[in-house]
Amino acid sequence: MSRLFKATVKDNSPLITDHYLLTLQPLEKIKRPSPGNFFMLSVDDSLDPLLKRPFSIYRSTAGEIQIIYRVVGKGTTILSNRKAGDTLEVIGPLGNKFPLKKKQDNIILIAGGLGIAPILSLAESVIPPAPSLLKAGIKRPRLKDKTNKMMPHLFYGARTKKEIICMDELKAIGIDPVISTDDGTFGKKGNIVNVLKKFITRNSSNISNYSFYACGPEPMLKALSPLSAKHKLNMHVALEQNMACGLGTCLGCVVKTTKGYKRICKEGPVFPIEEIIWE
Amino acid sequence: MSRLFKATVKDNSPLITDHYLLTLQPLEKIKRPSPGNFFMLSVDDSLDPLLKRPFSIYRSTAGEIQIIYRVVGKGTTILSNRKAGDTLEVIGPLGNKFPLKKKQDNIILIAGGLGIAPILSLAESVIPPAPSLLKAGIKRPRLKDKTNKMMPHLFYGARTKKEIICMDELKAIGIDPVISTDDGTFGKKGNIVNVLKKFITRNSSNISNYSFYACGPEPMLKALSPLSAKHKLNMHVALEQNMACGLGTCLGCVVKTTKGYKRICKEGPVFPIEEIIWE
Amino acid sequence: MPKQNKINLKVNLGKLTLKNPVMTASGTFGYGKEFSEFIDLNKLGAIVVKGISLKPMMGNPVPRICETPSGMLNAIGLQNPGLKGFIRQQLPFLKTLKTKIIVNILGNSVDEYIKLAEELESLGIDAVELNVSCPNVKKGGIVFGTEPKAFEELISAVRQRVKLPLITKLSPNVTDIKLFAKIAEDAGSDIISLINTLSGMSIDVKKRRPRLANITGGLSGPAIKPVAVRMVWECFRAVKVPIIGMGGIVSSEDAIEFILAGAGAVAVGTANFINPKSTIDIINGIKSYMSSNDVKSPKDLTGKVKC
Amino acid sequence: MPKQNKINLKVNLGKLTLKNPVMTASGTFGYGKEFSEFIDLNKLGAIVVKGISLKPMMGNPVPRICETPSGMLNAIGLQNPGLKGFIRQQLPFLKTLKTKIIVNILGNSVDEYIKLAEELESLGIDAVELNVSCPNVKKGGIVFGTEPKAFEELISAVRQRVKLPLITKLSPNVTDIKLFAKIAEDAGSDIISLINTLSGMSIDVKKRRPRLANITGGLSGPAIKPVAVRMVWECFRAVKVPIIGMGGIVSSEDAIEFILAGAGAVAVGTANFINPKSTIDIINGIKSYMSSNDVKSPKDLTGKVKC
Ligand SMILES: Cc1cc2nc3c(=O)[nH]c(=O)nc-3n(C[C@H](O)[C@H](O)[C@H](O)COP(=O)(O)OP(=O)(O)OC[C@H]3O[C@@H](n4cnc5c(N)ncnc54)[C@H](O)[C@@H]3O)c2cc1C
Ligand SMILES: Cc1cc2nc3c(=O)[nH]c(=O)nc-3n(C[C@H](O)[C@H](O)[C@H](O)COP(=O)(O)OP(=O)(O)OC[C@H]3O[C@@H](n4cnc5c(N)ncnc54)[C@H](O)[C@@H]3O)c2cc1C
Ligand SMILES: Cc1cc2nc3c(=O)[nH]c(=O)nc-3n(C[C@H](O)[C@H](O)[C@H](O)COP(=O)(O)O)c2cc1C
Ligand SMILES: Cc1cc2nc3c(=O)[nH]c(=O)nc-3n(C[C@H](O)[C@H](O)[C@H](O)COP(=O)(O)O)c2cc1C
Ligand code: FES
Ligand code: FES
Repeated sequence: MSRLFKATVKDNSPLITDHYLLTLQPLEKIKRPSPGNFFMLSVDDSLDPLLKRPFSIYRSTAGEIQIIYRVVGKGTTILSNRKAGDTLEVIGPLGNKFPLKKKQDNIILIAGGLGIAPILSLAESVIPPAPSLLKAGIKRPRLKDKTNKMMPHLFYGARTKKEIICMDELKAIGIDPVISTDDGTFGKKGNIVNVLKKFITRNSSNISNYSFYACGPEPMLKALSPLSAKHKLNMHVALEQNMACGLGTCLGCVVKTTKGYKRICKEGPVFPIEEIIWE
Repeated sequence: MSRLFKATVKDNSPLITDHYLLTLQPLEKIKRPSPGNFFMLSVDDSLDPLLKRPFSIYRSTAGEIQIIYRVVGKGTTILSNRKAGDTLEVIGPLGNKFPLKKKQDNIILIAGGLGIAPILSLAESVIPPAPSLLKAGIKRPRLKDKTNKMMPHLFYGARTKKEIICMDELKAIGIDPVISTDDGTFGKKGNIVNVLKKFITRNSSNISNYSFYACGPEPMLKALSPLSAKHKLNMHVALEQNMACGLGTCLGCVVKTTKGYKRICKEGPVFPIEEIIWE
Repeated sequence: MPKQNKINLKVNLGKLTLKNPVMTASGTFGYGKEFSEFIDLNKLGAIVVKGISLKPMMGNPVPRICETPSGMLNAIGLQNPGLKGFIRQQLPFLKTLKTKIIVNILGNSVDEYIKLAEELESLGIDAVELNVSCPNVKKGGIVFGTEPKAFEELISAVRQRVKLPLITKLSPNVTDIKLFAKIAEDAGSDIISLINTLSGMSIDVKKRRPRLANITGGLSGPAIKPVAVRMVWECFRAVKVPIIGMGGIVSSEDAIEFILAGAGAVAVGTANFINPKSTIDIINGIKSYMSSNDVKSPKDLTGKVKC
Repeated sequence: MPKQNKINLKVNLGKLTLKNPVMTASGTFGYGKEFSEFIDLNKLGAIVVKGISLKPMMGNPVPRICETPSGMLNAIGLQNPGLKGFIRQQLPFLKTLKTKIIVNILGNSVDEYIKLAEELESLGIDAVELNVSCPNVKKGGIVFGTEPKAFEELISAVRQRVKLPLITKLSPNVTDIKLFAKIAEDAGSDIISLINTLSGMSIDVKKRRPRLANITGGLSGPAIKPVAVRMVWECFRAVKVPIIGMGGIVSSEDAIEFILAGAGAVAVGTANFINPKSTIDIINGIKSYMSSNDVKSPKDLTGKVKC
């Protein structure tokens, strides 16, 4: 079970504008990824682009891994042109995972944009998807904690209605997210952090029973920081940074923490929010 | 009719090991290529490989151009992976063409290896392919000289039997080539120039009635040079050299001639053999 | 919606005014003619022609070029028809164009440069570019471009004899490019252009021979862009004369990168080989960048990288 | 059929003997551990670890890396746990390996280099590599690597204090690399290694900011290979000490290119990030090249490019 392997593209379809769902079939048995983990993908064999690109695991079953990606530059453009049957080189699963408490009472998930992918992966790991989804052939990832009975709350922010994804998948596990869009085309208008803020204020009495997990653009995570500090939340966030190796050797992907620079690809990508020193 | 155009890959199939026949459909009307001309092809959009690659026209009909190429390096490897429906950027037709005399009596064609592609293109331009070939949907290129009655002789050298290509196409235009292979697996064993040498000796009396056209690896062309000089042959050869622009501007592709350096992409690729100063 | 019509692409490089900041890099555009079938040459900011010497030069044996990762090596050896040949064969066509014509010149001695510059000035050429940095020819430019004293003397001497805008093209094969930029400025160069090619080499491991007959050659193309941008940025902070930036530009983003680093104009080189329409695509790309970012003049971008 | 078993990959770099000519480039292989899941570290010619300073160094803010055409820029800022941290955290693991361990060292003064070298020698390290050429940190190595006098003093001083093989890593950001190679040789360096990264810069045109927090960074990867090969070739003809060649090696052909140019051994850098098995693939590729070309020892290829 080497973490360096080749995988065949099974499917690579647009979800919404510029967003694709990539399904890969590893050509060998791989290590089982956990929510929060990521993979480094070669988009092709050329020397330009040179480096592999990091993508969070969205979903994984025995023989497949799925990622959701957005076309933002050269590498993701080439990736979006890869067709079923093509072979890619992959390293992973890499990084740490979202730490779930043994006895998980109340889970609050916060996703911004594509951050929904790892967040959904986390949600599915704590709640079994509904039978309808299972029927569709999508296997539920292993349940981490059998004692878990609570439904996670999900706060999900997107730029606009059209960029809201994964709603069917959320439904399948019974999650009805609170949604906000920057332009108000769906759900509440504005920042999802403000929506969350109200929730926290309403529930401030028992907020220490909740565990928070967030993934999204840096400004969102940064905005969560004072909120978390104020209410002493138990919050973990998944970070991103330019990566060369994904293995902890280039020291390119660090984040400043209260304990010095840490490598997002190795000690992360998931960190307790109170450790992060935002720049 | 710009000489810079995009073309769709209609077909890209292996002919024999490492040799492919590429059929392109230009997305716009292009200038009609002549035998001897070549095209510069982008094998993909990446910056590596950076430059376009030159390939001789093998055959062209109204809506299509065909080239035969051998996989020798990075660019041709990528090209061999392009699939029907892919789009490539092309510049051409470029360069000069094989000069046919107005009243063409006796044509001797000499091809080495892949040199058969432009040589066949030249042959087809002087003889109409047989109806069987026409039936198969392959249009005969325009006949340059209606007075031509003679069948060209073809001397065709290859490394080994398996690398002999285009035999059906030659048959279709009624050419029965004299063949030699380096390893003797087909036809005469040894160098095609030696075979030609005997032919010339046998026909030395009326050799000035013949026009010779040769295309193949440099050692073959070089070997033709003293032969041509000795018998004062009327011989033209098509040359190759690393090319960056194909337009005559980089001065990268020159050949030393009795009249100084000439650009193979502009004044060539076809030159009277007596002009070339071999290095 | 930003209004496209407010945009003015004109740039002033000291005394040299260009209708837009995109020119061609010497040696990659021939003498212009070959590109006229693909683009309207009059739309270019300027055409910088292949380097001209007093006497014709044969150039190097082949192979003269080879490809490298995201780049290419060349050792053309400065093949050119000489000043007279240029005047006879190329100038008449160039004179018909409505864009600035800049001639890249090279010599084996200060005198040769002076003769070339004087003659070209008298012919109404818009500017000359001193090629002191071409790494291909052992004599010729190389000594001037990497040796501060010879470099200073050359520029001063030419400056004293001609009034036309004088561009000095810097070699990147030096420890401190700022030093040469400052010398060029002090010696009276109106403009500096950079970078010329980086000296490089490639070996065919099958044949165990250099891929170029000349053994070494000049590296150009996207591979060198980070080095070029860094040098433009360093020079911008070291001198006041305008800078023509080049080295690996293939897109309008690349061109803007150079402008933000400090270039008043840019030159497109190797990209012309890949796509003969590159220059025009880049001009259009700059225009739409300016339009969507509400930039009125390229000079509002020059050196504006926020560090 | 050539016989594979006649081949011996062993190379002698002066006093330093390696089981094969493929080592890792400092800063691209961490301290080895992370790669042990992908390759058998004992198969490597040598492991050169990330640069170590006397005191721990924090390194630069992010972004520290960005990609460029066929290359990457880095400005890690020499982050490292310091000598003590290295000895405590990394050395025990390295000591278990059956390959040569080389430590890349850097300091702010000649004394720091001396202390590092002496301590490492006493710990049984196989060689030290003087990092005098890292272009990332304003103080530190940079002055030594591009200033002949400081360069000479540093090497001489360290040489006088240690017996272990001393490697000097040259900066390519100089006008004349041969000059530095000769100084290193004369000052007692047993081996020279080259090239370190080329100084470069990249700008995000949307944000109008440098892509690296440090503004400039070091360019590595295939893009720089032609410059690196040229420099190795120049140095091979200028000095007698063995050369470790590096810069853009991703395949065995690349490695052989450096060897033909004059390298006695090669180091693989950026390629480790792309494919953590690169080093082993390259060793195997060299082996089969030697086998099919009937080459008995890598030294029979060193400098054997036919010019
Ligand atoms: C741990 C981790 C998990 C990720 N998961 C996903 C995912 O599930 N889906 C997804 O679409 N993207 C994800 N990303 C971001 C993704 O890696 C980048 O979008 C991708 O590398 C861009 O490649 P490109 O060549 O298309 O863009 P480039 O041309 O390289 O750059 C385009 C833009 O993307 C930015 N960018 C480049 N690399 C990164 C990076 N590593 N992180 C963030 N921004 C970057 C650049 O700064 C630039 O603005 C993740 C990144 C990390 C570090
Ligand atoms: C006018 C002209 C017409 C040509 N017609 C054909 C054709 O019809 N079919 C065909 O298969 N090939 C043809 N070639 C050769 C073809 O261009 C090269 O094989 C191709 O460019 C190699 O690209 P690559 O990236 O695969 O190889 P690279 O990795 O670039 O090089 C691999 C090998 O090919 C050699 N090579 C590279 N470029 C050329 C070149 N321009 N000419 C000759 N050798 C080269 C290199 O020296 C090297 O040994 C022609 C070349 C020219 C100049
Ligand atoms: C084939 C070729 C020929 C060149 N000839 C010259 C020349 O004659 N004079 C000169 O100053 N620069 C010459 N150059 C350098 C270019 O003008 C330019 O400085 C360099 O190529 C970097 O730009 P690029 O990466 O966009 O090509 C030449 C470059 C190439 C590739
Ligand atoms: C991320 C990174 C970190 C590096 N750190 C060091 C270092 O600490 N010391 C050093 O001498 N060189 C360092 N280098 C330079 C490499 O050792 C090597 O000289 C250079 O990258 C060229 O080789 P390459 O193209 O194979 O990467 C570093 C390079 C990279 C890419
Ligand atoms: S990406 Fe290299 S250390 Fe994290
Ligand atoms: S390929 Fe550029 S001049 Fe011929």
